[in-house]
Amino acid sequence: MREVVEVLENNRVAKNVHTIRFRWKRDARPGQFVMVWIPGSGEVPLSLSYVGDIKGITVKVVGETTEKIARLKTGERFGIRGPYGNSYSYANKILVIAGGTGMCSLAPAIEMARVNYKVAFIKVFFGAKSAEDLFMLDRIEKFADALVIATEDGSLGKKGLITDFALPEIKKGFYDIVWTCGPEAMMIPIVKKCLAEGVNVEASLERYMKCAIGVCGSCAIGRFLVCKDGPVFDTKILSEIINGLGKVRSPSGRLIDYAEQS
Amino acid sequence: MREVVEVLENNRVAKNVHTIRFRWKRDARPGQFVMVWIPGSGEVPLSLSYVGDIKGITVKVVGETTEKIARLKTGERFGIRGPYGNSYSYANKILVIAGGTGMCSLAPAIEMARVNYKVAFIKVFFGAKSAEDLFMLDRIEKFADALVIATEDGSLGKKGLITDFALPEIKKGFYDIVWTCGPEAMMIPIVKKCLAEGVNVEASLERYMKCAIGVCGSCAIGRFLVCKDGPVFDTKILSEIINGLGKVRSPSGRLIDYAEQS
Amino acid sequence: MADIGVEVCGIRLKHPVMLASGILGISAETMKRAEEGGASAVITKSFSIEERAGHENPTIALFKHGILNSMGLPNPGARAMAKEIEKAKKMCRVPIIASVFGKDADEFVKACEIARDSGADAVEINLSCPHVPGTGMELGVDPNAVKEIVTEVKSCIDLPVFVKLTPNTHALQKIALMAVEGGADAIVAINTVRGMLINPMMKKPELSTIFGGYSGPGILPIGIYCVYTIYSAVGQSVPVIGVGGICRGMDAIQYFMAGASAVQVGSAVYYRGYSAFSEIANEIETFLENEGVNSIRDIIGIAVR
Amino acid sequence: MADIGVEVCGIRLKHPVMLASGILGISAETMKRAEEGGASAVITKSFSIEERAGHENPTIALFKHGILNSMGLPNPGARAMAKEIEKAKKMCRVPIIASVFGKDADEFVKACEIARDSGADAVEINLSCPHVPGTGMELGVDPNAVKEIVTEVKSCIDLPVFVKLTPNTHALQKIALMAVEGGADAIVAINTVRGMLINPMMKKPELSTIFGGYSGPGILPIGIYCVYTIYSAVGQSVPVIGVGGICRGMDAIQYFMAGASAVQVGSAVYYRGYSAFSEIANEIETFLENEGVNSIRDIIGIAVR
Ligand SMILES: Cc1cc2nc3c(=O)[nH]c(=O)nc-3n(C[C@H](O)[C@H](O)[C@H](O)COP(=O)(O)OP(=O)(O)OC[C@H]3O[C@@H](n4cnc5c(N)ncnc54)[C@H](O)[C@@H]3O)c2cc1C
Ligand SMILES: Cc1cc2nc3c(=O)[nH]c(=O)nc-3n(C[C@H](O)[C@H](O)[C@H](O)COP(=O)(O)OP(=O)(O)OC[C@H]3O[C@@H](n4cnc5c(N)ncnc54)[C@H](O)[C@@H]3O)c2cc1C
Ligand SMILES: Cc1cc2nc3c(=O)[nH]c(=O)nc-3n(C[C@H](O)[C@H](O)[C@H](O)COP(=O)(O)O)c2cc1C
Ligand SMILES: Cc1cc2nc3c(=O)[nH]c(=O)nc-3n(C[C@H](O)[C@H](O)[C@H](O)COP(=O)(O)O)c2cc1C
Ligand code: FES
Ligand code: FES
Repeated sequence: MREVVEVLENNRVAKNVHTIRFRWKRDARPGQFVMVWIPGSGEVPLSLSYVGDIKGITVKVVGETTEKIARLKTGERFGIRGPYGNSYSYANKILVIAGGTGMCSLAPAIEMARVNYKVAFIKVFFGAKSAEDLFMLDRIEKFADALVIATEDGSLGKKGLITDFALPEIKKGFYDIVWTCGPEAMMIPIVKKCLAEGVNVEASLERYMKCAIGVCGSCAIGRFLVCKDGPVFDTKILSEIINGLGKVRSPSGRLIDYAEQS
Repeated sequence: MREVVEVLENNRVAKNVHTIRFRWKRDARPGQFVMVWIPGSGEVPLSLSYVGDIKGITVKVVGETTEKIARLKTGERFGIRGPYGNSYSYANKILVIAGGTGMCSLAPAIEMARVNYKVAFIKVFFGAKSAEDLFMLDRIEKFADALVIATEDGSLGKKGLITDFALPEIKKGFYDIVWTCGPEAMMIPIVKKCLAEGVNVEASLERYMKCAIGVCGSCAIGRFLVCKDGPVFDTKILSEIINGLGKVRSPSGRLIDYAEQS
Repeated sequence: MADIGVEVCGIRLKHPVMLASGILGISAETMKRAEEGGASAVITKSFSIEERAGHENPTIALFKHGILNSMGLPNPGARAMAKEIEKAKKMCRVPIIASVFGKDADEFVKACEIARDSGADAVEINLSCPHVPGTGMELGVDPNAVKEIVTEVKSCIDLPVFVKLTPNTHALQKIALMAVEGGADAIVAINTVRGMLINPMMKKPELSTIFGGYSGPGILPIGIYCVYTIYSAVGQSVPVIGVGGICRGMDAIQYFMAGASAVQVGSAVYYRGYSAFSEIANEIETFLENEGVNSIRDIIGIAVR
Repeated sequence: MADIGVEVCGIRLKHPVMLASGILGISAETMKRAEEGGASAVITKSFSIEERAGHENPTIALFKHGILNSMGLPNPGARAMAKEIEKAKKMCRVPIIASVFGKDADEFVKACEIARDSGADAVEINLSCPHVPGTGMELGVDPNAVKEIVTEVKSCIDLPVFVKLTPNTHALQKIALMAVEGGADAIVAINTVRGMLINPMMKKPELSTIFGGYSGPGILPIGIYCVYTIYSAVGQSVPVIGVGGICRGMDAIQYFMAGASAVQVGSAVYYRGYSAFSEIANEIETFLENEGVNSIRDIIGIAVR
């Protein structure tokens, strides 16, 4: 039986992106996700963007269910199960590269790195199409040592793809680990660079999910299941599956190009 | 799933009466019973005659299943579930009146009264048809302050029914509680006398049992279920059901005379 | 205050949690005990015209997710049970519903007549016991037999007739429809699910009859499905009474939302004790109050409409 | 050392614990993963000629005693699955068994032919999925349809044919016999049990399809009963493969003692992780050794003979 939680607040944090806060007594770590159920619409995986007593999800409207979630009002309910999956590893110097809603799972990790793990240095690269797509900038500035913003239209921060600016940062020696979450097209060059440079990397991947408990195979990448073995994959696994990145499974299980999926 | 235990030893303790010892890691109290399963023969309720780590049952052969149980050899197995039911209450001065295999559940209670509860005085009346039907005399002598034996044929102890000698002992004032277990024809006058004299009494009753978990109703006496509310009934309940004693249910649930049942 | 009173076939119940057949209902006094535990109605142990000893022990096997039983419909016979019902009618304030079985329509009718004469408020036709050859589900999976038996019973007695069905079939909708065509006043589902356990150490089935009927918490989703599927078939024409695996108020709520108008509780007596009925009823009431639902009637079938 | 090797329809398995269909078996790599987890054979996800997206989420509901799913037989189509099987045959050392379904004999045959051409070691005919209209158990509860489909498949391919049956019927023995008449080389039982859960707070069924199939520990006694009843009907003519609720070695042992020659494990992957297969196999071996049983063959059906 799914648990049911009540919306405490719903804040629009960027264009078509809403953060929904709710009380939910479950231990969770940054990187983990939940299955959010809106009866009549569907059930979708969403990262926890807040992992304290008052949890949060931050959702971008891309279809019917995410739209319903984004429109939830205070006091309204939704079904939830989880948290599922694993989380990021902490190290002394962390480089974070986020694209769009990839920040949803990275923001609480950044917060925890500073507050709980008291790591030495966190630098964040955060890219999106445009200024209106960026969110949680205050939160990131508060916990990170440095924040580099890039937008494709140049409306905020540097102009260009975030990879243009972040990739050069990846060099053996300085960072103990690189965390990345975002579109696969963004993550592939980052992971490749890290593997090439011998820098520790963790990438959080998204795949079509049905069961979220590691049985149905819907989210399989190679021999790994994103819901169970991931969503955060480490250097070793990434080096094994790097050639499988960019391909996802449609709901039928057929492999299609990542870009094809919506 | 039933647990399965192995016979450590099987000792004939009286004519057609055997004590089977086995290791069984369950907490149990004197008065409680178990359901003993011999595949192919049946499953029957038997009191625990030993309640320590090495438990024991003491069984009188009266039919197919009890015969199979009595013949179990060291190393052989049987199925067991329980322990079920309640147990005797301890008080400072205890009068025990046992008839035949009624001693099975009383013996460990006597032992515990002395060893664990360190009660002040325990007097035991133990009756049977004949000397060869008596058992555990050493054990009772060890823990009781006094033991009165009666046999119908006079082959050991006094000659006569145990009630002939025990009933006069029941008088308001000296004993804090009377425990009795044995044939119902023996217990009825004892309970009646106790009720009349205002002496606390606990009687352990036997009824045909099927489920032993309080659902099937097979063991019902009035509104009570022997397996769940008993087998030991206290003064209050006994005063309520005293007129129902002497009647038992056949396997169909029909009320028949106690004597009719076998 | 949420209203948890229900009316089933004209029988008013102070709340929807009845005692299921086969549990406690062997005598007037044990029925009274169920009433004291809060049951809003009592279904008797199923009985036949003639006395039956039932199957040999062991007739119960317990496991983590429920209970298996193969009692084998032991009962002292209709006349003895009729006396208990008469007595129960004097002792209890809740309705007493007589559960009956037989090997054919004729036996059902005779047992029902005895039940009626004893003063029972309704009869429940057991077409669903899974472990007795020649009766129960052996009849209950044949839609024509179901219709015939119900028709005969209805033509002979004027009490409300509940028909209790088995989940062990693929024809449940058809069977329910035939029961309604025969004149059933309510459908009761589910009886136990056929099941079997083996004791590996003894290399033998845990029940003397090899298999038996599975009840208790592990069958909850099966019962809810069956109630839903019957409710979908018979619509609002007759009430559906849900039974199977109900241990908590939330379990009962699921049955209501699947279409049940009332519920019965059996195995929970083992899991929660004799006050299971009032506890479950209280939990139902609390849920309705917290949810701001005025009456239990407002949630019947709400999840499947 | 107890011998836990088995042979099913000429296929040698190092132990009797296979991966059940629908769990992991979506790609060569995940099949390999099951092999690494110890599965002695792998049944693929069931596939049809054409691609199917399956049902909408939510397709899973978890509860205390098991899992409900209504995946809806999603699969990328026979040709895509054939590629995975080809690849799996290269990557894995364990037999790969293709599970197929269709809406009629013709579709079954075509899917089986594609499976055969891909190098599958056997096919498993899914006549038992409980939540997809027009296939699965809708066909599988009709003994004639079962016989026809199996006959057709057998006449077209020369691989061993497993026939997977549903517990949701009262005609299981008949259905199994007809499958054997049709030429089935093994009977697999059970697929999931129809079940339903409702979320009281949301007043909605927990699955998008309202009801689904119940798997996991709570269905163990149902599966054991079905294997027993099939074994009683088909005797030693074909092996019965037991599946349903197996989480521990002792659960599997019960299936063997009820008549199963091998077992499949699905939901235990959720309960115990991907090494469930080798763990269960080890527990079986330990049990046999402790009991002084030389070979698993010595306990098949031992409790019901
Ligand atoms: C582990 C994980 C964490 C995620 N975290 C977030 C997050 O924090 N914030 C956020 O906005 N989004 C997140 N997503 C993506 C989010 O799940 C999809 O945007 C959402 O499922 C879209 O559903 P829809 O019904 O609105 O759109 P639809 O119109 O149904 O689909 C649009 C696209 O969304 C994706 N999608 C749809 N259903 C699923 C599904 N069941 N599983 C995976 N992808 C699906 C597919 O690419 C699909 O093409 C995450 C996905 C995963 C796998
Ligand atoms: C709570 C309780 C504790 C008991 N403790 C002991 C004990 O410690 N030692 C001992 O020797 N006996 C004890 N008995 C009695 C014992 O259960 C019966 O002697 C035994 O069941 C006989 O079984 P059978 O198959 O050998 O005989 P059968 O030939 O089957 O029956 C003989 C008689 O035994 C009784 N009986 C049979 N089956 C049952 C049953 N399932 N439940 C109750 N009575 C039954 C009936 O009176 C029957 O007429 C106890 C009974 C109960 C209810
Ligand atoms: C010990 C026992 C005896 C039963 N006897 C009967 C019976 O006589 N007649 C009947 O219709 N159902 C009988 N049942 C079935 C119950 O009435 C009920 O349908 C089933 O147990 C499912 O409900 P539960 O999970 O609440 O127990 C019996 C069940 C048990 C456990
Ligand atoms: C998520 C899921 C998907 C399944 N898909 C299939 C399938 O495609 N084909 C099939 O024959 N059985 C399928 N099944 C049924 C299993 O193979 C198995 O028969 C059932 O789950 C009982 O076994 P278990 O309790 O070990 O899981 C599926 C089960 C689950 C839980
Ligand atoms: S979503 Fe089912 S295995 Fe990951
Ligand atoms: S033996 Fe079943 S209620 Fe006591």
